[in-house]
Amino acid sequence: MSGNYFVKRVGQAVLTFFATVTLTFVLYQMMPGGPAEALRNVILQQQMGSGNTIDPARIEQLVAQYTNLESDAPIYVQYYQYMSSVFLEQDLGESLYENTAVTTLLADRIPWSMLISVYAMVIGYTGSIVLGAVMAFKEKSRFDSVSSVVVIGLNSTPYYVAGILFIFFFSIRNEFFPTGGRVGLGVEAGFNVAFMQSIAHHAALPILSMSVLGLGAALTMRGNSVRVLGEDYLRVAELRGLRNSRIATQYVGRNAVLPMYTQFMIGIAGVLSSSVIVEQIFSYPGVGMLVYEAIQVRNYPVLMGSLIVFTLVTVVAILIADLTYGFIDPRISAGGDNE
Amino acid sequence: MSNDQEGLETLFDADIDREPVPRSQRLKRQFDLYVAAPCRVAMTDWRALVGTVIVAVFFLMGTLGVWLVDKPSSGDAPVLEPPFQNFDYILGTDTFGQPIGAQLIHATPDMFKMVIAGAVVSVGFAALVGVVSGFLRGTTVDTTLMSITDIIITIPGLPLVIVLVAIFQPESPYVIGVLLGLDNWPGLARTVRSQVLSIREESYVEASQIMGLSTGTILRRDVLAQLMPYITVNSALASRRIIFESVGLYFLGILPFTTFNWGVMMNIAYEGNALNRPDMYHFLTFPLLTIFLMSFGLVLFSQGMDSVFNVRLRARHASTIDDDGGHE
Amino acid sequence: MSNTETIFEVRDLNVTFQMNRGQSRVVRDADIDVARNETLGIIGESGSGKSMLASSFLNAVVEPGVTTGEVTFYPEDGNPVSVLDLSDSELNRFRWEAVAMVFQGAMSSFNPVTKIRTHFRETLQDHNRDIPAGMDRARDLLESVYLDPERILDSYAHELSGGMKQRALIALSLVLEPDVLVLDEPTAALDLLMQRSIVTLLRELQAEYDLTLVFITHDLPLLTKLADRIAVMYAFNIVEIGTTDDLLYNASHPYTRALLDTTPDLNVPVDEMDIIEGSKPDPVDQIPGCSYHPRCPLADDHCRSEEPAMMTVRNTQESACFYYNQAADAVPISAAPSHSPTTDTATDGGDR
Amino acid sequence: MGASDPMLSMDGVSVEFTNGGGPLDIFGESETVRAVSDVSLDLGEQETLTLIGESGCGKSTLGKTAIGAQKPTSGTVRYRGQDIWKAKRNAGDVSISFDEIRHSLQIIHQDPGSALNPNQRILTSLMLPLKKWYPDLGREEREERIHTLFERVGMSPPGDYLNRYPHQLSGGETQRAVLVRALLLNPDLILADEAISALDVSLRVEMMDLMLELQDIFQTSYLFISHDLSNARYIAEKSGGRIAVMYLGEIVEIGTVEEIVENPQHPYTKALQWATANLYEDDAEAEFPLRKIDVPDPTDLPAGCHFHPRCPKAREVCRQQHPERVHANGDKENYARCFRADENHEYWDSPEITDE
Repeated sequence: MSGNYFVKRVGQAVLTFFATVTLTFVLYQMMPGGPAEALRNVILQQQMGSGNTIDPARIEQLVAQYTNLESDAPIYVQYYQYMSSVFLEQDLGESLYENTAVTTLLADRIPWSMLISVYAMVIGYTGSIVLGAVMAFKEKSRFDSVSSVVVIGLNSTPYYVAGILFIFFFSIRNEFFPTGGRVGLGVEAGFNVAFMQSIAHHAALPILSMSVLGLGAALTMRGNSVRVLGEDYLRVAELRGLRNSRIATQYVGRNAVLPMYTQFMIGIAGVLSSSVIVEQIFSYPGVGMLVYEAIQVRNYPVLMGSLIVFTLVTVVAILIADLTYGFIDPRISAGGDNE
Repeated sequence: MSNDQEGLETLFDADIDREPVPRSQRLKRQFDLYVAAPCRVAMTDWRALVGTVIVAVFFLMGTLGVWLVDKPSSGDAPVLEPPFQNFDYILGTDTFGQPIGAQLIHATPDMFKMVIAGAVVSVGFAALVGVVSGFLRGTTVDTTLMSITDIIITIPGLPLVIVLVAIFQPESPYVIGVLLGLDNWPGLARTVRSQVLSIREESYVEASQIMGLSTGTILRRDVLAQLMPYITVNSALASRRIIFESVGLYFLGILPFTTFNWGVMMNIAYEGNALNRPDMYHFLTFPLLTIFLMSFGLVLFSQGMDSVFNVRLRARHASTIDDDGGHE
Repeated sequence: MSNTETIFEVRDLNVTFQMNRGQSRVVRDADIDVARNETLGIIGESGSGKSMLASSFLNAVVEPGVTTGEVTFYPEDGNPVSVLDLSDSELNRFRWEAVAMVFQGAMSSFNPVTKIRTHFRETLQDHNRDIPAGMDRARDLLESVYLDPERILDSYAHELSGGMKQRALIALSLVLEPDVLVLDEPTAALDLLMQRSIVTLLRELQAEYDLTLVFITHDLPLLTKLADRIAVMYAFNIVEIGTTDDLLYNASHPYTRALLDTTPDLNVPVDEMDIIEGSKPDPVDQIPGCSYHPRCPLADDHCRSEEPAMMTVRNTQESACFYYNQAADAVPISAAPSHSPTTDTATDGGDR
Repeated sequence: MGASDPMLSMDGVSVEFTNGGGPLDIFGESETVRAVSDVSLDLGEQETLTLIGESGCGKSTLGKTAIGAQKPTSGTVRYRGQDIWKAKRNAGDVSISFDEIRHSLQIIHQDPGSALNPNQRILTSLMLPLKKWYPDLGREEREERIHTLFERVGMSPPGDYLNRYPHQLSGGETQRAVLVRALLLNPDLILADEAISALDVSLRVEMMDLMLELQDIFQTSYLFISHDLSNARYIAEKSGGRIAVMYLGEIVEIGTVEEIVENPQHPYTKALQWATANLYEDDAEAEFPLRKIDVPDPTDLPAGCHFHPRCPKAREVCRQQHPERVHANGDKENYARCFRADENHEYWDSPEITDE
């Protein structure tokens, strides 16, 4: 892996991230009436109950505080200020409702969402890989055709539908799992068994329903394995009298799983995005819930902040995937165009 | 230099007794190759068959169905009528007394509009970018397009769509479809590009270039024809994705409730605590089943298309080509 | 074979595939003996069944092919091994330890994601060999195929040229010191220069490591530079077998003669080069009688109705033709010198 | 265009490929491979030139440069006196349009499996170029021509073949269909890039004979590429053409069949000859004609004569000097790039290379 490639890839990632932050800035500007007008409406609505009138200067001040935008400044100054507060001060503005920085809110929630996303991906992919490999090994058997239909069926079930069904069967009909929350009431937080158990108990259903997203990989794995099974090197390995276990892991497994690696890393980001819907179903207080709540009240700074953070996670996941791929697949030489 | 040589003249002037193929026979052959043979292939592949039937049924629902079944409105019928009791509302009614079957049917046209807009944007755009970029490999156009694609590929689609929806509150199904299609194209464009690159390596493309065929002909005949299976399969998959996402967003209540939609029905049922009320089960179950069926149909259809596009299978099922299979 | 010891004995070998349009017999009733330390060449056009015959030496016909008959291996010491009756684990030991095989797809014979070194190590390991000693042997072998051992061991397959990969595979095939090396078109995808180089290396390796070689190819000139004896396959069966000189100077099956005549040769005047008319036989709809009769100038009703068995032409040569005596007149070979330098003296297993 | 102009003429042609590094790729390292290096060649009407050499020696690239499918990095390629690439750019005084050049120079590829669009019937693949270049012919006449030629190459009845898809033809049939496709444009030159290598031995002679027969009718020149000296010799001798031997981008020897086959000057040509095994020649014990089996890395060519690391006759001078063309027989066109062809060269006094 050459240093140049490393620099190039990191540079590309930074550029991508920069582009997204710019995009959020553009989105603010594109709001009906511009950011100040849009926020003013929200703030006015919020203040309505209190009966206070609020003077325009105060609103300008609030807009600047919440969004890092001074709407009366020239656009390039606004842009510069916005970018510098995001990049230099890691400041994504402030939530309209709680007096909390968006970064703090997100930092609180991200670990919980990552928890369920990563586990969902790992479980979904592990299951898929095992299933796909067995299907390929028994290609054209009854097991293979039945599994194919089952996988297509599961694949046709949106993860939120899976979530609803899980709640219905495992929380309402049988109370195996809680219907919501991320930890039981009255469980003492900290590094203790009860707390960990409670976390696992609460995360189980969201993880399970999101792992449906990874299931399509079973068919990919099946296809890859069938292809590898037909390769010359596999035949030679058999002729060489190698152990079956070695052929299964080092030859079929490795060569069939490798092409799915990048897909997997990007998948984590995709799953994280889906948490918006899943967390709402399970009332699981992660970033997804935060986003959902922010939409209800048009809490724009939180929305934009989440978008930036989601992108950051994706950029990092893809970056890691690209940088490590060269290590696990020697054919992709450094700097190579991996098409 | 078309120096007309004598040998050549005699060769081409040699009168061989060949009856010209009549036009009707040519048309018959075209029909056999491009319509009849693919249909015969589809008949032999259960996935293609089932998939096509399901997609066709939904299509009929969205066209004929809307015309046959009245648009439901509140109080059409008793509230929360259970299913399979009354022929007029065979799937039962919801909490407002609207027949569920009619709602499912009337949600279909907008769904199709969304799907078509989304699939056109994602697959069409992907194909355009991928083909142009692949064909102009190594040029500035290629690198620029691919850099842009790489950036957009990284912006997570669903959160972006949610933000856009929150800001703009789109109501038109076409706009929603386009928004949902936006995050799908970059990945496809990359794969299309790499496919174009490998097609370009084939000798027959080089031969076409050397024979001086126009770029348009080469793109159409050699490149797109080869990409068609891929594009079709992905259109079906993109459609499924758009259905999933739009229904999900309606279900969450993020998209405005201005139209009949399976997701809206699910939302109302779910918010009405349907999971705990057996008398409401059907209100939640039928939209769920509908989504499942449509998606199942699309996946099967996309897999079946693989064999329909397979030229070997088509040739075997064509009646105007004799396939003795012995030429391997 | 008269006075040499047999290492492989094949009797009534049949390989069949079940196809949509019927049963496909790609090897029919083949009988052949391989002598210890000889080089046996098997020649045939593509689709003549020669690869299947080769694979059956290791009971390695690809699924869903079915191999029946007898393949017996006679180790130097110990009891004869019936190859087709070996259990899976016995077969795993038999392969590469007794008989190794280098085949057509050698270009992609290596696991693309592991280094060449790993291939040597895992082979030694799975056959319970001493690894340091085995790796020393590997280095010797790589050197004897004109490769730089350390460089090659540290490479991945995609970093090597086709000729290098093929030579590395030959080295790998010898790392467990097998008695027999079966080579199925090992040079087909390579340049002529590399092909001839590899054939030269194989001769050196055979002498150095006391190998028995079975070399399958469609390239007759190349084969004559290596083989002691040659078996000719046509339409899924062996039609002639004899020493290399027997075949070159005294071929007695019309197909062999036609093959010799159509082989491009730098010394033959171009106007005298010829082609074999007619098309290849079909493995499913097999015709009655001699399979070569539709293309044979000697064919008569006898040939069309009855399939000729192997007839002894001389003690080193057999031919499956009723009219092996007349073949020389019916199918003249333009390139052949008027008399053979060795025919008169060659009475046993070849010229060495 | 002058009457004495050869049909095709290449002058000082070099082709370089740069690996990696697009225009925006600032950091990427790039490697340059010189696939063709300073080649000059003329090809007359109805002439056949055969290029031989190992894979990777640049013979395909040179062939594609000759028919204007590959742009040379330097040097010129002229068709009847007209610079092809100037015609393409429409620069200067264009006497022959690029369109005309384009359809006069055709190709037959090596791999029958990918030579025809798999999604089109053979007829469609053959009709398209005809339609493009003979727009005034009616559909009937176009089909007529295709049918006539199919009969001529022995694919009869043509209708049976033309309505099939490429996968339904055998390798030999595909190559004949491709030959017909090229000939339909009535080209002046056909590049046959290993066009027979993928065929069975027994079909090769047949295909070569067919090509030569049609050469007479169509008055076409061939640039015939092969890695097999015996095929090269067959086609060259039957057509009375020359053979050029390529090694690492250069033509190291060029001459008539007698010169190349009977009396090769260059040690590399001798090695190729050794590689072309003859049935009735007991050269089994012949000395190995190379010091190294593998071709050196083309991105890092050896200094001096590129062949010296493998050459059994190499001497010190071969390490230092790059041999120029030596016209041994006083012939103006044929030459060998080897000091040994020059009886008076300092080579003969130079010390032999001891193995590194």
